Amino acid sequence: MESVIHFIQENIQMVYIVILMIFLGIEIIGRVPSVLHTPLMSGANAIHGVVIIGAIIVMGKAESGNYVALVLGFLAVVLGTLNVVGGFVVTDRMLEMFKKKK
Amino acid sequence: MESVIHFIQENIQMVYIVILMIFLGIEIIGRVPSVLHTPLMSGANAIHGVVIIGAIIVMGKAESGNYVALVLGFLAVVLGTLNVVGGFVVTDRMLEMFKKKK
Amino acid sequence: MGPSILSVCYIVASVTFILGLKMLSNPATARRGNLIAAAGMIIAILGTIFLYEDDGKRLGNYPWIFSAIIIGSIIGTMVAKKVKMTAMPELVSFFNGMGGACAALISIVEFDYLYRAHREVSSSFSDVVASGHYLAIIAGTIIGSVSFAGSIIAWGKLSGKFKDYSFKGQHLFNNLILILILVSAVYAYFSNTQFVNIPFFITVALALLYGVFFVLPIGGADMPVVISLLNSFTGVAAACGGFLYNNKAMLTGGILVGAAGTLLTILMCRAMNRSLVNVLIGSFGGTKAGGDEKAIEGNVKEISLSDAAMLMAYAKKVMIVPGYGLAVAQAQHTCHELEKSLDEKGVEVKYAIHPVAGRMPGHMNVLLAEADVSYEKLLEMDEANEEFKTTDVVLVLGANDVVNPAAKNDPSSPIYGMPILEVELAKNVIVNKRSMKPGYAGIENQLFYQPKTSMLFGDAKKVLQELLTELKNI
Amino acid sequence: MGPSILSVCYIVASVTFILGLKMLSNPATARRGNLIAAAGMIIAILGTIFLYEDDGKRLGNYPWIFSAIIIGSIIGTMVAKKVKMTAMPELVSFFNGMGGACAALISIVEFDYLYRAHREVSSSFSDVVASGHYLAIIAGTIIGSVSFAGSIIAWGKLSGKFKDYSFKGQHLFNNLILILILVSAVYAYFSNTQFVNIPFFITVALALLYGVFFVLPIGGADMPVVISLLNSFTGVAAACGGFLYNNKAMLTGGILVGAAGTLLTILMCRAMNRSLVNVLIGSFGGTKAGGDEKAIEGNVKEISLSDAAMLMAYAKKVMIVPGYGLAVAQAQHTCHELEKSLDEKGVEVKYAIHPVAGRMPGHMNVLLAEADVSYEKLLEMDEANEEFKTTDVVLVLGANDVVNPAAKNDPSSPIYGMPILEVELAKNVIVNKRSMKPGYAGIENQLFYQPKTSMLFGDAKKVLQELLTELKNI
Ligand SMILES: NC(=O)c1ccc[n+]([C@@H]2O[C@H](COP(=O)([O-])OP(=O)(O)OC[C@H]3O[C@@H](n4cnc5c(N)ncnc54)[C@H](OP(=O)(O)O)[C@@H]3O)[C@@H](O)[C@H]2O)c1
Ligand SMILES: NC(=O)c1ccc[n+]([C@@H]2O[C@H](COP(=O)([O-])OP(=O)(O)OC[C@H]3O[C@@H](n4cnc5c(N)ncnc54)[C@H](OP(=O)(O)O)[C@@H]3O)[C@@H](O)[C@H]2O)c1
Repeated sequence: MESVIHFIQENIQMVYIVILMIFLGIEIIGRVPSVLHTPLMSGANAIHGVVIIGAIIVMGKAESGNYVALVLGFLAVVLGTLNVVGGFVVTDRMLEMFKKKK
Repeated sequence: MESVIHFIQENIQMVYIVILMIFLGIEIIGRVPSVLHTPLMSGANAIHGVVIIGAIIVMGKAESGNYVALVLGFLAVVLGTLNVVGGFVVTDRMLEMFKKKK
Repeated sequence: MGPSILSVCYIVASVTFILGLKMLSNPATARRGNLIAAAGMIIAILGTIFLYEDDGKRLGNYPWIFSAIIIGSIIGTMVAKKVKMTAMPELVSFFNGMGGACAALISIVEFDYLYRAHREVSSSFSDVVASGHYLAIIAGTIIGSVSFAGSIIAWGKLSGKFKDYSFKGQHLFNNLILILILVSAVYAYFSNTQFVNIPFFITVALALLYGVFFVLPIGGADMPVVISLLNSFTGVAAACGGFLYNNKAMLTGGILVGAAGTLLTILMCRAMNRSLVNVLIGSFGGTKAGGDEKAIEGNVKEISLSDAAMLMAYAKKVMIVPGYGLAVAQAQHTCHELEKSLDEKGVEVKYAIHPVAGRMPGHMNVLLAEADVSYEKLLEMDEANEEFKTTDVVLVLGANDVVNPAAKNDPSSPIYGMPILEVELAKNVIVNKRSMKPGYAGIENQLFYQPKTSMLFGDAKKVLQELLTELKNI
Repeated sequence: MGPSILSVCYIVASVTFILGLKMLSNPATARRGNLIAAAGMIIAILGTIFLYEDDGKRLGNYPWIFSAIIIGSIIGTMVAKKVKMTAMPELVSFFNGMGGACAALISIVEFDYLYRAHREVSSSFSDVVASGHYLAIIAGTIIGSVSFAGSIIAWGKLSGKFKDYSFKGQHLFNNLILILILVSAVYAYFSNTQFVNIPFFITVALALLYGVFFVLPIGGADMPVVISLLNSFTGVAAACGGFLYNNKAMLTGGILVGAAGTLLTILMCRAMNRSLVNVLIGSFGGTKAGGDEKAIEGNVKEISLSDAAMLMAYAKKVMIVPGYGLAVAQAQHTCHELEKSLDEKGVEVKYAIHPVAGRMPGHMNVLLAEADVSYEKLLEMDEANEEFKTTDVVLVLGANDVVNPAAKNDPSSPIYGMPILEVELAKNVIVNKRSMKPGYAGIENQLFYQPKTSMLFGDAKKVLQELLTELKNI
């Protein structure tokens, strides 16, 4: 218990950011109509592709001899890009369906 | 410009908290019906009474010879308490009006 | 251990503020929301008193702290409990002013510490104080002072202590003060540490002045909007304190109120079909100046007291539309009497409540609740507009703008687009007011000229009393 | 200067994510919201590549980074552009799996660094690695792996590569794996630095296994819900990465998606009148087991193809209610043909779209858009329920639950309370399906037994083609 409280205090700002983001995440989509569930899911899917930043950092920091980091980092960047690019493109395609034609 | 960016980076977590709170503040009350405008204003008024924490700190840190801090601090705590206590009590009284009778 | 627990206390407080405010914006949970926020506040306060540590040193001066809190609590509770329902907005304004003053005082004390620490040596204040630190102090001082002075003026105006006051070029004057404040605040930062207190306190004085002149010219009816705006100012001032002490509860609570208060101000204006700028500059839609009022054709028909009483007594359903005039005349109790008397005669009586009837949001709810009118009898606008179709008599008591059909038919009207109570749907409309003068928006009302409508001139309270006697004689 | 600007880039990215998600939840702004979030993402990515510094050292390996990004972009764009509209949910699942794998890989590499740095000396891993750091790594690994494996299974199921697979006691088995994961994760932390890699990789393997067995037993129709849940898992995994690198963009983006995704999952379930637990355990309301289906009285009336064609040809207004069956039969194009043919005959034809018709939210919109049906012809549920009153013929094409009146009348029904398309308001109802078998919810439908209703049995595509030929002959 004590160590948990200590951990919270040490990372107090992070804890705040997490709590506030949780509230925001919930507030923001609270009123979404059901037709938009799929595009919203898809858009959110693209957003968590932000994990690619981590992959880029791993890749960029890898020393030339460290094959584990180089190979896995390379793979991670490819997969992360897939998530981001594919996610946004497919969401856009879906949403195209919902707009008024002509 | 440079110093602004520097300031932001140094207080990055604070900046995040501020931005997220702004979003939250706006999201949260976006759908309030007009009858509740007055109690909501009054409730928010009580919440900013949290400034009393600062007054308590000022008061509690004041050394016994420092009359400026003691007197102003004392005054600040009194006023802050007025804001908090009065604010919540008056809000409660208002809201009592809105509940179904019997 | 103490400071760690205190951090958790502050997190809890921040969360209760968010939750509380969220619940406050929904009628079903509003009261609980208020209590939750209050609970969080208590946790934050007690936590600060007992757990706060600065460089390992606890807070002292407990007797002072507790006596101040006790004094504040007693006065606050008493005032809040005693005040008349209709005087609540001015009370909110008063409490808001207290918060603003509190924020300003804190910053002043912190400034005083800095000043004392450095006044011995002669150097630029900017060399010894970090810009972020100074910014938090000076912003807290200025915003707190403006909020304090403005709120006190708003309070005075609403409780009839001060009158509207404006002079030509006041806007220019206000903007000038604002610029002077900024200049002297910056000047103070670059002053010599030995004399920095002079420009600092000039800044404080200017800020107080600005608060006064900012609120003075604004019409009394617009005070709720102004109070809401000052409320969000105080929120920002509290947040400055949060920066100063690196205190998350103050920071989050302050910013939350600052953001929500700003939005609420805008929503209030929107509910009255006005813009914020418009309220602050203080003219309604500019139509009055234009003078393009349409001549309204048609005659006004009066009705006698006895005829009005008769009409209502033999109706099946009567709907009362209360407005600002009812509040002015303090006729809510007499109105409730009338309702009971009709009820005894087997007439179904209800009230149609427009959201912005009166001079503050929820004014009518509060007013009628004070007179013990049962909550079930109050219909909201949409419900009421449904029920008018089956209503025999609508009695409009001192309301005007909220039943003005121009909001629906006349695109050139300043209130065009505002939802209204469509009383013309009923069979008969009786309108009570003292004259043919317009209401808040300053515009003519076509309703009074319609064949369905009959006017019953006179002070609302007097007319209602006379109606009551007539009814008893039937 | 670089890192400061990078912080600002990340703030901008976080704000665009919040705004983007907010705009995505409103039909009018959704598309713009998606683009805004994408713009923020690009800023964050470019900022990281060019401005990131660790102990004053910039990132290297640019050729690797750019080639990886280019490869990913090309494949991602191509796949996303080529895929058929109806295959979109599985594609989302696939991309989600990629994100999960990315999060897991990052954490694995970071673990590998720690392992290499300390494997020479023999001590407890917990002595050389802070608990917060390890927590971020192991949580990212586990959650990312579960999300990866689960998403791939969901993708495979939706695209028909895997079948549902479940065995008795699978729930127990799953919970067991879950416990094992936790145990081995904790065990790894307290292992000797020399062998810590063994329990760590066992944890990874178990997490992958859990992902597989978590999704395998869940019915194909419930996959959208599961994908949404895994989506929020990946969000949390990304947030772990944010902790690891103290990176605010990853943290905020990840948590935002984690929270919003969880709520979205719950909303999806609610739209189908089910609870999340219910979906994951995989039985509908438990009624099927109870077997208390009411015997439905009344006869089923069939209609011939020519009569049906005649009825529609001479109607003034026809409303088509598409459902899952239409999607299965891939009859959307033929349906559009029928609509045009009726249109030529002067019949007004519209589509009534139920929000959960089909097997994923928005399924029908996507399906009909693919067949180039004009958006104006699609009515949402509320509009449609208004229009049924003036409709002559409703043609129900492979829909069942969404037109089941039990949702309105029968409180014991598992779908009771779900809003439905009230087709009985129209003059005639023609229902096309292959048999009297129930739909997704597994319950009888009283609608088919009503005097207004006539059945037109057969595969939707075939029936529509035959109707078309009949129509041409009239
Ligand atoms: N609720 C809010 O938050 C708020 C805040 C600020 C402004 N407003 C605005 O205030 C207006 C409210 O509409 P409303 O219909 O309630 O009021 P109103 O339009 O201002 O009209 C009030 C009417 O009451 C009559 N009156 C005054 N004293 C009276 C008395 N003693 N006995 C009988 N009648 C009396 C006046 O006519 P005579 O002089 O002829 O008697 C006047 O026409 C709206 O325009 C709204 O936008 C609302
Ligand atoms: N939209 C979503 O997000 C989502 C996700 C998961 C679950 N659900 C659930 O799915 C249901 C959707 O309702 P619904 O009315 O669209 O579908 P449904 O209730 O599942 O009924 C589909 C009907 O189509 C018929 N059918 C199947 N293949 C056909 C073919 N080739 N030609 C003609 N008819 C065919 C079936 O009857 P025969 O076998 O007799 O032909 C079946 O009764 C709801 O219960 C909803 O809660 C929705």
